[in-house]
Amino acid sequence: MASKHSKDITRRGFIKGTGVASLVLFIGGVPFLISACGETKQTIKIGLSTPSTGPAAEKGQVLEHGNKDAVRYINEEWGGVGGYPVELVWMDNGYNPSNMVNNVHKFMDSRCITFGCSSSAMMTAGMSAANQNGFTGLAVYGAPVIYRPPKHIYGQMPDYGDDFVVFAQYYKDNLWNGQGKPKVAMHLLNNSTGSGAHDGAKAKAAEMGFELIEPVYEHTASTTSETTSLNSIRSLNPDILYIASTPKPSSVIIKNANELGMTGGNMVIACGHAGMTKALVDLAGADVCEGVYGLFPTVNWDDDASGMEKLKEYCQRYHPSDYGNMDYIASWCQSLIMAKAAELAVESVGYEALAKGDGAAWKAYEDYGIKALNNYDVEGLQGPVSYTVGDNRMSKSLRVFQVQKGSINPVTDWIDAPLIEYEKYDWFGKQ
Amino acid sequence: MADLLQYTITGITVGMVYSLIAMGFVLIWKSSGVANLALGQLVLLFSWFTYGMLAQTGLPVWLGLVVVVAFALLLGWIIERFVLRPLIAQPILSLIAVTLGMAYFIEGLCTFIWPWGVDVLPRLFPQDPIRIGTAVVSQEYLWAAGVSLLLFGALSLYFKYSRMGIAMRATADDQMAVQACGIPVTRIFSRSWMFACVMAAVGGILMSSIGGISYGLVETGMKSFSVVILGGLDSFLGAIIAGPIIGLAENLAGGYLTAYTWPGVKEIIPFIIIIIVMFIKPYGLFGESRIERI
Amino acid sequence: MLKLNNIEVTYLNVIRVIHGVSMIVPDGQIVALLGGNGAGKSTTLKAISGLLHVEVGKVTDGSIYWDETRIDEKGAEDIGRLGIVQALEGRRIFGHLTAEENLLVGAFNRSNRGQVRDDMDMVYHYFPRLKDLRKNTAGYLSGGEQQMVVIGRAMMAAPKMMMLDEPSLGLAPMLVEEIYEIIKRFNREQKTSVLIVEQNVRVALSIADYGYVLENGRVVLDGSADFLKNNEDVKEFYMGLSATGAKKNYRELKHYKRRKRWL
Amino acid sequence: MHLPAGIRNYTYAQDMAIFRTKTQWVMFGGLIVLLAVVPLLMGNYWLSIFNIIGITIIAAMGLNLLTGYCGQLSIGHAGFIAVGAYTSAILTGQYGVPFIIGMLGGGLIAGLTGVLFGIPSLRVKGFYLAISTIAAQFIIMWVISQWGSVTGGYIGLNVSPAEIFGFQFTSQLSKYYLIMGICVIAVFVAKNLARTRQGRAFVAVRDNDLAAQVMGISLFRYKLLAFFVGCFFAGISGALLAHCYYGFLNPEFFSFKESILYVGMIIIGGLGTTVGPIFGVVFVRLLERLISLELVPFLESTVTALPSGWASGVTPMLFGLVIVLFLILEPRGVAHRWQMFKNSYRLWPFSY
Repeated sequence: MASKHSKDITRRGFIKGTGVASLVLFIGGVPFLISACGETKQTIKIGLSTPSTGPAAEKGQVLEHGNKDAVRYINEEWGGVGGYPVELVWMDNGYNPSNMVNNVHKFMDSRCITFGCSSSAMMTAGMSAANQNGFTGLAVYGAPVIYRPPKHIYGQMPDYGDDFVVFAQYYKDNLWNGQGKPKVAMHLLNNSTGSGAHDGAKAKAAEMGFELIEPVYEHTASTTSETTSLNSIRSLNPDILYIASTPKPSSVIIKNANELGMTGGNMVIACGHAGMTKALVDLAGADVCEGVYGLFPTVNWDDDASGMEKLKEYCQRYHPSDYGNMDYIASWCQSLIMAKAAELAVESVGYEALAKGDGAAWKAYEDYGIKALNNYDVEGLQGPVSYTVGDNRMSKSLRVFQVQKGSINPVTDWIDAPLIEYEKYDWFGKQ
Repeated sequence: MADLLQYTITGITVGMVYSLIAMGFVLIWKSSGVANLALGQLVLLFSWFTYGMLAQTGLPVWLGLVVVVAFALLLGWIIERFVLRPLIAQPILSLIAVTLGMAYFIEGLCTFIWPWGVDVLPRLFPQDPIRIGTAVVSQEYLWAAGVSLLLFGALSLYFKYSRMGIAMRATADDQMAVQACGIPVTRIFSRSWMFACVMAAVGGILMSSIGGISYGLVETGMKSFSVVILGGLDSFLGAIIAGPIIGLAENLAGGYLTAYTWPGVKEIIPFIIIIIVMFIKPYGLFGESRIERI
Repeated sequence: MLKLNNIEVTYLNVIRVIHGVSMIVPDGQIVALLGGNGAGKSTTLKAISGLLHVEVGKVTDGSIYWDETRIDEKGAEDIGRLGIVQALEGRRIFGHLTAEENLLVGAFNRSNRGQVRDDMDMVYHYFPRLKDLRKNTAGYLSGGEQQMVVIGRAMMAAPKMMMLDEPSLGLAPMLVEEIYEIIKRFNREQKTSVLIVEQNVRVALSIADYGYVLENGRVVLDGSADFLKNNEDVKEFYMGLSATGAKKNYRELKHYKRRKRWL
Repeated sequence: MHLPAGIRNYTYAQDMAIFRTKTQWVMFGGLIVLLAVVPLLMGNYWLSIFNIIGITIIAAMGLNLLTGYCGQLSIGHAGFIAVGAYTSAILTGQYGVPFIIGMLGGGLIAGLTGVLFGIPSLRVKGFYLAISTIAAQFIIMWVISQWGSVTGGYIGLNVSPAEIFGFQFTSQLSKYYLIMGICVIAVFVAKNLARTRQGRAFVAVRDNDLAAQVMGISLFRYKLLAFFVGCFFAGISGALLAHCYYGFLNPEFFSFKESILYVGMIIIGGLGTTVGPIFGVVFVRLLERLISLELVPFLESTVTALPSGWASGVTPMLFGLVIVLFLILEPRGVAHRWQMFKNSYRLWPFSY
């Protein structure tokens, strides 16, 4: 029987068995492997989660690179935060909300003092855990919902609603010379990016003397043709076509609008800051995009700002393919702001208290770091950063850009967006 | 009336693009009964690969496209040989799940090689839109529609008359019986995966010419699921007809219904139509009904 | 000539269903493999045709030779190319293909189109009924017609040996006789050896030259068809005849129960 | 079920029992103790991972009843989970209903929605039916995102923490116990349902619905019942997701991709078994987390020579690769391997 038995363990069976066993071991073993490699350097830990894979990877990747390079810059050029190097705990969230929840817990467990996140969808997933524990978060891009009403989540920049309000003001002041109310048609991405702009318009359009054409039109991220919706919009003869979306769908809309002959006349196209990047011009073609307006809360690559030189240098060195992408600047600024706040907090409460990364440290970071930020200029790369009570937007400043001969040039200086207290409107974030 | 013309033309041309992708799905289903969930990801991969060949290495267009097709054939062979072949004779749902794993892998591969996530192909087709009466349509769409029709013709003839084509259909009915006839099912599968990859490549090139390369291609690939179901899982004719139907439904709904309902009704209406159609024709418009005898 | 040498078959590495079967199918002869449900008849056929792996089984001991070639380690296609063709149990037709397309699938491995044409005519000659139905979707044919398609499909491969798995299953007695008559004719005219698996022992032995009786994965009895036809045990247990040859009277069943000799 | 040698059942009650030997009782007890004790040793991060695993198991149990037992392929599970999540959130938030009632309400509404979209199953089968569930997913998510006055639309919806008899489940540990408690109940309900008359009818419908109908099994009743039960589980899972996991709801949380992943999970685990979905969920969820949250950042921080963008691409690549490899090595799912292991353990040292 013994000889017979040994024959039954065939090579294939053995490989199979070993394969399955090693897969199981791999899954079970990884945490131990990782926990065994802890370090005990004196660092300030900052958490960061970007959607580097999945449907938002086109932005997430760039955002990830900007943050990582900025942290390198901070450690090499600033000499860290108050003399302590910044340790970035980066975790991809794959645009998967349950990953984001885990990430926030991971940041808290690994004693980060704060965390950064880049999209509003992901921030909404993680914010309830963060708010509950008083763990401060900073979002690069955000819809109003993540900090209205204000809790422990902050916005690095004005939100998608502010985009619209600032553009409307600019339009009224500089472009409008007709009679009556200018008509605005909106084309929105079917998520919080689009709805953020819609919220801003719903709150302020009438007050600012605009006529908002309802219904607004929606598109998906995968749209390949918007000829139909634009055809309907054309018949309403709007003065502004406002697109709040990411670059790819925005480019489809602009291209289709161009084909339908909607551009070139009196109608103006404007894009919110999620869509206003180099990729938009690449995708739609420079000639098609000519004259399109856009909002953006940071400087552009060709601008003359004090921090620009180093930013360009680091980008060229580590991620040259991101050169010219405005998301890179935005996330670079995010890291600077988080580090600056940490520096202020270290000065106030000392390294020991902060590095504990417990509830007290989070509170200290929020009270003596974030809330102490006052007119920090972010090395000239974005609008000044200050905290005002009741408004968790750290910066309210936007600039209007225009596509001119294939490049995106600023046409205004910083314009401050007014605070919209959305929670006062009965349609907002129904509970 | 001008609106109607515009909606109709947009709908039909957009729908033909869906058809193109849908046929790749039908091809695999018809020969192996596997639902290829990695379809959208394959489209994405080939778009990027084309980008790599044309924009990054700067090959002449014709040579670049030849390389793309060769790569598609090779990849189809690899997928069949190393992923699906070990699973022959296993429960069919496991094969479907394995394409799901492949989908993740391909998605990662694209991110890995082309991390910037969005880009454009060099212009392959003329840009000027074409005017038909009062309606306007991008030229890329007309090209895509033409290629769709061409592929449809070729595939239909192949499956109807060629020895391999008939064997492919037989395999879909009963793999084991085909093997019992001494036919190498593996060769049939690898042939169909190779063809399907070429179709995904063609679809990818056309679609990314229209709207650039981005993750959105994956989602458009998924949209073709509904086209396939409406037309019938195993029918090329179904795919080529259901695509424009879905495209028309979307655009007519988008044009006429948006004012009366919530925004985004355009995306939903095809599903409602499909559910209604299924009550009347449970196997799609042109699908073969399952023959059941107890 | 096919030769099975004391083979063992195991499914899933755990379940052994064939415990040492040896048999011979001489060229040009009809051999019947008989036995009840679960005796291992179909498994033996699949072991020969190389289809075992489809059900995660394999030949774990012994050997199978086709003339001088060892085939128990070959794949189904290679075995098919050697001229061994199996018609599966349960009328496995390609339901969505027409009858003619079904036949064409059988001729897949043959490149000479003229010969395929001729063989198609030959099949129509054996099964005239199929000629009228050749454009019909096979799934909608009647059971008997489907069985004809399946056998015709096997014929189209121009086999040296044809293996039929229970061609009589679920068919009316008249039809069974008709089909068996055709098999016999085909064997005689084309000199193709035939291995038939059958539960319907009487009809199988009516055309077979030799037979094996399988039970619990073992050959328990073998001999020429005449020998088996007259064997008391075979009569009692497989043909439902009592020792006297008359139809068994079920009223008397209780009084006397014959024991199988081999148990 | 196979029993060790020498064990015989002498009563029907014994024959029907889930645990039939002392060893089984001991192992079950051990498992419960393990489930109760282990979280005390874990940080919030691991608790949150176990929480999502628990929540996912509940939904996967439902999908397994629907797809694994009754054979009705559903690729819209995330949509039904969303119905449960939103129903429960709205019931508790706007109407002040207690959490438990809200959760059951979520399950009920999700189940009824499932029945609605399951009606086509009376006509169509297999992958054709799948589109009806895909349609369900898209239509549900469309309604949720557009019906802003009730659901908050794209803005989202704040959800209060779960509360039972005045106790608020806010800490991860308390959430863990709540989720695991409900999860264990769900597993037992599913296990027992599969063994009853209904469960056997499901299997009959799966294996051949025409034959089942001829046997007198009402397809109308059992297919829709399967949809109801399957989606009821999804609804319960959704309610837990809303109250115990996210604390906020946004239509983007319930993506189509998630629905496909659910199908993947039950296939990897092993269809039509009770342990299958548990294995599948643990495997997929842990894999997802370990690769994206542990392994890749770890590799990136240690092996700095790697090019940029390396980590982001490698995450889904590894995830996909492991799924593919796993299925190639064990196409019948983890549950099958588990069964083989148990069999060979019992028969050891003999192989058969």
